[in-house]
Order: sequence, then C-alpha cells, then structure tokens
Amino acid sequence: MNFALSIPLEHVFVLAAALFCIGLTGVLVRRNVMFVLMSLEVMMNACGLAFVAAGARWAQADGQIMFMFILALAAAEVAVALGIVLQLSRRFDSLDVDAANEMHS
Amino acid sequence: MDALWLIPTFPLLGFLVLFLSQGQLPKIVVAIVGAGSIGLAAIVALVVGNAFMDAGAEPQTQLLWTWMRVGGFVPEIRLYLDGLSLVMTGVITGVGFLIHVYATGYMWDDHEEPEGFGRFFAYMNLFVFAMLMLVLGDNLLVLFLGWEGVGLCSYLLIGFYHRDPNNGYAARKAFVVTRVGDTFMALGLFLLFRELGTTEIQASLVAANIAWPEGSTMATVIGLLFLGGAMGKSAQVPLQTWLPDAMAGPTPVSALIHAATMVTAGVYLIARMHDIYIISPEAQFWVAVTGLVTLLISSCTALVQTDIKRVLAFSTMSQIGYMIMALGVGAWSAAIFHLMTHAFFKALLFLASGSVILALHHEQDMFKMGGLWRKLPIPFMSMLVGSVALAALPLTSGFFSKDAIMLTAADNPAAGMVFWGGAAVAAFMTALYTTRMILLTFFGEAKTAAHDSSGWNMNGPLVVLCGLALGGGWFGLGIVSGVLPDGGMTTHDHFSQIALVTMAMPLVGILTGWFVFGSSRGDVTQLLGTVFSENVRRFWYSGWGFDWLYDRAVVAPFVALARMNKNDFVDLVFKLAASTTRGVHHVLAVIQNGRLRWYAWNMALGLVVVFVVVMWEVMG
Amino acid sequence: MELPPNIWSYVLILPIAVGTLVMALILVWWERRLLGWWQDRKGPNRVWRWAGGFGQAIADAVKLLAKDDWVPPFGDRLFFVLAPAIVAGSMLMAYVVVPWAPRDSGLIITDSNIAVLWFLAMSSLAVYGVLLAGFASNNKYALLGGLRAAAQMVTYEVFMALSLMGVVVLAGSFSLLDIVEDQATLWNIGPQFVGFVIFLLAGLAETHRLPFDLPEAEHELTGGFHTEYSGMKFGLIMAAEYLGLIITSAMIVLLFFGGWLLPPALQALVPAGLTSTVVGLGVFAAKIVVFINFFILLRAAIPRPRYDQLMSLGWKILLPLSLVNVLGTGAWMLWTG
Amino acid sequence: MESLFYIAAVTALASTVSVVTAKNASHALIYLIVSLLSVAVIFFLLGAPFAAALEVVVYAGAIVVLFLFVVMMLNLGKGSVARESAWLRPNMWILPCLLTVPLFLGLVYVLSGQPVQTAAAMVGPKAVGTQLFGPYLLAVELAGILLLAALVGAYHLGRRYLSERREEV
Repeated sequence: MNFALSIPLEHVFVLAAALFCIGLTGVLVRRNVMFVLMSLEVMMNACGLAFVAAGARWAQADGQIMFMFILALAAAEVAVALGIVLQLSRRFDSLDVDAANEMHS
Repeated sequence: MDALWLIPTFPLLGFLVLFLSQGQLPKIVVAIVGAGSIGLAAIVALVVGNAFMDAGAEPQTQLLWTWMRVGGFVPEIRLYLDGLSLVMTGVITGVGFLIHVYATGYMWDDHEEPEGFGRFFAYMNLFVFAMLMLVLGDNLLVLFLGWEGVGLCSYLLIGFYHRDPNNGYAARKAFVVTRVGDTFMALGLFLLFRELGTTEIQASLVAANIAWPEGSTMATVIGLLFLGGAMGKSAQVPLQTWLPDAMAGPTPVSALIHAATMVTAGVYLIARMHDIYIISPEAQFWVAVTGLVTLLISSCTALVQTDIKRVLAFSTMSQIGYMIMALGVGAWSAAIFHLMTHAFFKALLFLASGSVILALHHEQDMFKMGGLWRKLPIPFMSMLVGSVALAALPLTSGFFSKDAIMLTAADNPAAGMVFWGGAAVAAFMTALYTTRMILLTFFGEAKTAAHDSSGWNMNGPLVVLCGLALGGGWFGLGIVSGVLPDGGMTTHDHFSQIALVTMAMPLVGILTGWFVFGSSRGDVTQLLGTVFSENVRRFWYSGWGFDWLYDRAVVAPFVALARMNKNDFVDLVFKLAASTTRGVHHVLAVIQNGRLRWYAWNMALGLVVVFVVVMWEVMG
Repeated sequence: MELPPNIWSYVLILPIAVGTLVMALILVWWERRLLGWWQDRKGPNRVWRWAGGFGQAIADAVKLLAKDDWVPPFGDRLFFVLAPAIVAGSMLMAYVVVPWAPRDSGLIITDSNIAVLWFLAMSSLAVYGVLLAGFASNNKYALLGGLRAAAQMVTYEVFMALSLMGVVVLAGSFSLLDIVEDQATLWNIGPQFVGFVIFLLAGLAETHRLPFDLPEAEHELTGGFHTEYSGMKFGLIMAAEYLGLIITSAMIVLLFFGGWLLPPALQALVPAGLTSTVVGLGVFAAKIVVFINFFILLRAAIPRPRYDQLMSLGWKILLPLSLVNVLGTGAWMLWTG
Repeated sequence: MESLFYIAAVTALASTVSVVTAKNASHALIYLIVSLLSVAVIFFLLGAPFAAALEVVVYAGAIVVLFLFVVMMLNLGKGSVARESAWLRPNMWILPCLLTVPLFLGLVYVLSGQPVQTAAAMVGPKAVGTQLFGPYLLAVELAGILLLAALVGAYHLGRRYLSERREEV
C-alpha cells in the first residue's frame, strides 16, 4: 500500500502555520512550564510539517531529513528541559516559569 | 610485502592490550606481550626486508585507507618501503626488541613504581608504534602523526617516575622544547602543502624538483623549517637542552630514545626530504653547521659530566651531530649508516650502564663507582665494546661510519677543512671522555658495593648488541644508497694523509685519556686545578650555559613582563570595558528580569515585527 | 471516494483480528496447561475433559464478560476506560503488517516499506495504555507499576529497534516480505544471532511477560498497573498480553527464522501456487507455536530479576551489544559489497 | 482520498487547540499525542512514510512518554487543575491572540499565492537514508553531538546535588 496524495501545498502550509501560531499562543499564555514545553513541541512539529510538505512538493528526501533533525533537536530539548522542570519543582516547589526569576538585579 | 602493515600493528596491539588491561595482567604476561609484540614486529620486518631485497629493492607502497577527504586534500594512510625506511624499521624493531627484552629484567623489581610495569610497557610499545608510523608513512601528515606520537611517548616515559616533581619537570621540558621544533616542522609542512599542493612525500619531492630551480628561496625556507623540526627532535643546538634532562626516565627509556627512536627522527626527516636540500645548498650548509656546532659543544660537555647517563646523553648529541653534519655535507648514506651503527653501540652503552646502575642501587655518579670490572664482567665487557665503537677504533662499527662521514666532510667545497677539523677534534674528545668514563666506572678502587642481579634477559641483549657493535660496520648499506644520492664515496683513499689522521684521532684520544685519567698524576691534577680550567669545567658542565641562557633570555623577560603588567595601564582598558558593561547592565537588567514569559513575549513580538517589515518590503 | 486497489486486504482485517483474539483465548488455557505440565501438576483439565479442559478458557471469558464493570470513583475516568483499549488496539494494529504466507498468496493486510517501523511504532504506542492505566487508577501500586512499565518499555524499545537494524541492513528494506524473501538461502538466525538474542529479551520486556513482568510483580505491587481493573477491561489487558506474545513470536519468526519458508533444501520442493500458500501458512503457524511454547517455558524456568538488574542489563549490556551488532553488520555489508 | 488529509488536518487543529487550552496536564498530553498522530497521518499521505513512522516512534513513543513520565512523577493530577484555572484567566488570552492572529493572517496571505500541488510521489526510507548519510553526514554528526550534550546535561540536571542530599537524608 504505497500511495501518496496530491494535495494543494498551501493547504498543508496553512495547517502548519495554524499549528505554529497555536503553539506560539500557548507559549505566551501558559504559566505552567509543562504546558509551555508542550506548546514548544507543537511549534516544532509544525515546522517539521512545513519541511515535509516542502519535500513532498518536489518529491525530495531533504524535507524528511530536516524533519529528522528537528526530531533530534526536540529529543535533546526535551531531555534537558524536563531535567530543568524537575529541578524547578524541587527547588521552588512550583511549576511557574517565572518562579525562577532570581536573576533580576 | 602484504605483511608490511603488520609491522606497526603489532606494537599498537601490544599497547592496546597493555593499556586497556590497566595493569591488571600478571607481570609475566605483560613482559611477554610487551617484548613479544616488538619481537613479532622485528620478525615481520625481517621477512618483509628479505622479500624486499629479493624483489630488487624497488620502493613499494601499501595503501591502508584514506584518512579523510576534504576538497582536493586527500591524505592517505599509506605505508612506503624503500631502502631508507627499511633500515630505519630494522633498527627500530631490532634494537627496540633487544631494549624491550632488557627492560623486562630492568623493570621487574622496580621499587619506585611497583605498579607501573604494565604502564611502562604500554608506553614503550606506543613509542615504537609512533616511530614506525614516522618512518613508514608515505605522507608528511602520517609522519607528523608519528612525530607527535613520539613526542608524547617521550613525555610519558621521561616522567614515568611521576612521584618526583623534578621528573615531571624534565618531561615537561622535553615536551615544550621539542614543541618549539615541532612548530617549525608544522610550519614547513603547511608551507610545503601550500606551495606544492600535496603532502605525499614522494609526490612532493618530485613536484619540488619540477617547481623550484636550484637555490630557490622557497626550498631554502622549507629546508630551514624542517631543520628546525629536526633540531627539536634530534636535540641539536640550540634546542638540545631537553636531552640531558631526559635521563630522568628509566634507563631502557633512555636507550630507546637515544638509540632506536626519537632522536633519529630528525636525521630521518632530513634524509627523507633530501631533494629539498639538494635544491637548496644554502639550507644544506646550515644543516652541516648545526651538526658541527652540536658536535663540538656536546663532546666538550660530555668530558666533564659526573653522571654516567649524562655522559652518554651528551655523547648521543654529539653522534647525532655527526649524522646531521653528514647530511649537511652530502654524505647521505653515511649518515644513515652512522645512525644504524650508533643505534647498536649506544643501545649497548645505555643498557650496560643500566646494569651498572641497577647493580649499584640506582647510583649514577661515576665518582662513586669504580673497580667494578671484576664484579660486573658482562656489563664491563659490553661497556668496553660500546665505548670502543663509540670512540671509533678501527674495525669497529663506529669506525666505518664515522670515517665515511669525516672523509666526505673534508671534500665539502664550502668549508671542508673546517668541518673535517671540527669533526676530528670531536673524535678526539669522544675518545677522551669515553676513556674517562670507563676508567672512572670500572677501574680504581671500589667506592660502592655492587650486587649483580641481572638475569639472562638483561645479559642476552647485551651480548647480542656487543656483536652488532663490533661487527655492524660490515653490513654496508647498499640499499640506502639506492634511495639517497650517493655522496658517500670520497676522493680520499683510505691511506691518504687525511684518512690516516682521521683514523689516528681516536687512538690519540684514548692514549691521552689513559694518561690524564688513568691514575693520579701530579701535573695533570695541578693543571686541572687552576681557576681557568675550573671555570671551563663549570661552563662545560652546565652544557655551555644554554639552560642559563634560555632562563635569562626567554623565561626571565617573560616573567618580568608579566610582573610589570600585573597592575598597569593595560588594565585600564579592561576596567573601562568593565564599567561600560556594568553601566549597560543596569539598563538591561530592567529588561532581563528572569521572567521566561517576558522573554517569550519579546521574541514573539520581534518575530511579528520582522515579519511585518519583510512583508512591507516584499509587497511594498 | 474511489475504491482502494485491493479490497481483499480490507476483507482480511476481520478474520485476522478475530483469529488472533481467539488465539489469545486458547493461549490462556494452553499456557496454564503447559505450566502445569512443567511444574508437575495438572492445570485446568476439568471443563470439557474431551478437549483437555479447554472449556475452562471459555468459562473464564464468560466470567470476565459478566463481571461488574467497575470504574474507580477516585481515578481519572476517561483514561481508565481508554487505557485497555489503547493497549489492545495498538497490539492488534501491529498485525496489519504481518505476512502470513508468501507474497503472491495475498495473506497480508498491507505490505508497507515501513513495516518494521510500523511494528515498532505500535509497540511504542502500547506504552501509553500501560502508563495511563497506572496513572488513571490513582493508586500507588498502579502508579508505580505504570512508571516501571513505561521506563522498561521505553528502554527496551531502543534495543528492540537497534537489534532489528542488523536484519534491515541485510535485507536492505523495512518491508517484512522483503526481509523474509531475503532469507531464502540462509535464515537470519545465523548471521544475526546476537540481534536475535537481543530481540528475544526486548520482546519479553516489551510484552512484560514473566520473567520481565516487573510492572505487575505480584509480591511487590499486587497487580501493578492493572490493580484496579476488573471485568472486561481486565480481560482486554490480558488479551493484549497474549496478543503481544503472538506478535513477538511472529516477528521473531519473520525476522530471524525465515517466516513461512522451510529450510532452503526443502523449500525448493514446494510447488508454487495454492500449495505454497497452505504450506507457508502451516510452517509459519508451527514456528510461531514453537516460540510461544518457548516463551511459556521461559516463564516456567526463570526467576524474576530485580528491577535495577533489568535496567542495567538493558543499558549496560544490551545497548552496547546491539550497537556493536549494527556496526558489525554494516561493516560486513560494506566489506562484502 | 484527499478528504483523509482534511480529516487529519481538522483533528490536528482541534487537538492542538485542546493542548494549549487544557487545564489538566495529562489530558493535554493525550491531546498532544492525538495531534502528533494526525500529523503522522498527514506525513504518510504526503508520501513520507518514514517521517510518519518516526513521528510515531520517536515523538509520540518516546518524547511524549517522557512528558507523561514527568507529569506522573510530579503527580500533576486533579489538584493542579484548580491552580491552572487561576493562572489561566480568560482575559490573558487577548494579548497573545492580538500578536499571533495577525501573524497567522500574514502567513496565510503570503502562502496563498499561486496554487501548487504536492508531487504525489513516495519518498521511501531508503532515499532518506542515502541522503542522510551522504550529503547530510556532517549534520548527522552534529545532531549526534547535540544529543550527547543533551545526555550529559540531562544527567547533570537529573541528579540531586550533594548538599541537597545531605539535607534530605
């Protein structure tokens, strides 16, 4: 069952843009760091979708490769970010992203 | 020929086994692996050498793999075997093997580093491996890899007894000083690559002959840079100061550094790149001068040393000086010939002195020795044979090679008689200090109790090396002259005036030595007791004050500059920068408040602004 | 909406789903019988004596169906209901890519060029079922069981994927049909023995069968992640375990033991066409049964390790081993061209 | 069959909106999985089966599991929903939407140029693999280094500091 559809490219792009904007809104609105991270994942995923769609436009593998790099980036980001989340909740007893603003002068 | 790659592989495997086992193996296994790997390499070298000779001594290469591929720069790990590298390989593996066997006995009951047996042999094997890569590599990059590997291993081994900070200092000195030479070497390499576009040795030599006319400046510059590299590795003036201090390592290490590996690297490099020096006689002349100066300085220094190993160290410098001078005057194959015979007798001398030192419980001062010839017959015989070869008495191995060098030097059009005269003086001095060493060590009254504890694995190599030191001169090196332009044949026949003087110098030296140091004679003692000679002695003893000079010329100004600069105007610039930064910080701190969402907000805002601006431009 | 090129594959979904579920039902009884035999006792043999006591399995199923379908009021209702469905659903989905007989027989729902990845994807989705089951129960045993299961499955998924890569490299394809056909001359168990051992262990851990059933280790965690489950939801989790057992055995057979192929010498004797389909189906089923029995034997023979032992076995032994295996296979392929 | 794409797209949008608006972290994660799976379906339909499989195996199967794991460890159950509602007052949505809606509209405006169709061709795993280990080899190495760095970082962050441990014991 090897099939691929011909889909209007701009529809895929609009979907990707919509996902990206939803994710961005999430990053801006949420205070809970877990939700911020999830929104970031959504944004990255949207980028990946755009890349794959662009790759599909010319039937080239490059789009999928960029998606894989995004995947690797996401994996690395999540590994570190979740470690930070655990430290955050352990030290400040809160998941508020602004809880750790000890840097202000 | 297919077995060529095995030669460096065995030492590498030995290193990996010993290194990865982390000293967990029993000593007997370590000894077998450590010495056996070199032994196997020596056997393979023998087989390969035989096949090579049978095949008519045609240069052969073996491509192992391509290192990397960056644009047009494609260095390959390729082994190259011709007469020159075969001789080097034979010396490294053969003499190296004997040294390793000796070391199994020498290091067995080492009380300073009882846990270090495995580590010692791991480094030794790596040392041999690096040196083999240096001589077998067909690419200057591989050569450089071996070059640096040799430097690293010498650092590790000189500082082997790392509990004493002085040894660590000696190791560091060796590393830093040779690094100066390495920098020259690297610069030469870069320059060569820029000019000729390749780092393949053979290809670059061919290209150099085409690209550069006789006396070309570029060839001179590269030749001098390579000479700088050789100075560092081969301990030539002015980068020679590390070698005497390198005696801090265990004696087999000294033997390995001085006889089979490391210091011969510079000689090999110049011999390998000989086309460059033929293109540029000017560079070649400076090679000869370097050799001559080293030769004279170090043989004088050797005369006044009290530490038996330091005497040998300075004698190595002078013998390497002979080789370098030989290269400089065009006695190419004689240089390599001397390299080989020197490897035999210098390994012999070091190992024999190691036996003496071990028997005296690590006593190295010759003035505390004496009367040992009865108690240590085998080391005594070995030392005697080695000394005779070092002094180049006729019919010993050293005689043939040194004779060839000196007679060729006399032919040199630029300053033949100077070179010959210097070499002859040095030959005289060599015989003198050799006699002094023998007399002080083995004759006279015994000053320290000796316990001969050497077994077959220490005496065996000595006996073999005795044979080589005596008879090694008969080998002849026809295969090398196939590679190098043969400058070895002189116009003087063996009974001309100059040849006779050359031959007589060692004999005169030995007789003088016997006369001066043999037994206390009033006049001589008086002569040596004058203030002038005492000053000379002290000056020579310090190695002509090079350490002092470097301390004053390099270290002291640097320290002074640093001290001067500790609290001065330069800091103002930084303080200004600091206060500016602090001022800006106060402004920015308002913005950078550690609130993550505030940052996110700004990023998003920036994104939108950029987007709008771009849109404006595009649509606009 | 135009018709798909092969309606047959849609038709095939139902028999395969029903067949595997029935197979799971049989296995419940079979495992107990086999364990009884190995442990020198009878096992369930009373109901339907003429069928060796198989009636017990049906009776159990009816009991599970008839039980009160209780949802804990203190838990998360949505996840509690969803979890068993995810576990069983993802396991069933994995069967989509299993080729039951040679290529021309059409006994495969879909052959995809990502079949192996599909299997991995589905087994990684199964983690959610277990994790959510443990989380939704709002019970500390269940939570610990769920956490353990998740860590164990995520860990072993890595080696499972890596151990497969050797096979994939040999066949040059992710398609299971290609992989089986690649074994016509030599089954992968020879060149990929290391991969096989790792896959076997990883498969055990992925289906959390004994001896790797730490997420539900009774003496520590009562029932583990399904402590709060009863009735048909529990039945679904149990069925999923047997579905996992079957798919793991099937994957082992497909990847390492030549799938439906007989040993090369005998395979040549099988005529093409319907005969080969029937023979292939039979051979495949026989091989699967052998491995299912092997897994049951493992359960009977080997004690359960500690959890930290399980994890260190994975990260410290299996991971390096599987990486070396992939590297070695790759080097071998490069060497032989 | 194109309708499949639009179904997946709507599912993705709806579930993503739910991710951002959910109060319960674990529910949000389930929505995120749904979103990822529907994007995987879109990948498959676009002729990128390898990316689709990776999306499920790595994204849904590993990354989000990590999220869920942390949520379970922090025990973000029902108790946190109330706090979440307090943090997420309705009027907080206004400003971000003022920012992102114009961005989205701008993007749509840019993208709705001349209509182009995707190629309807399959780019299988083999093609991706040969590209990946050919021209993109350096990037793969860099990604490997990035992952290694993340490993080290996560290890460092994950362990308890010695001073803290002393207090805890």
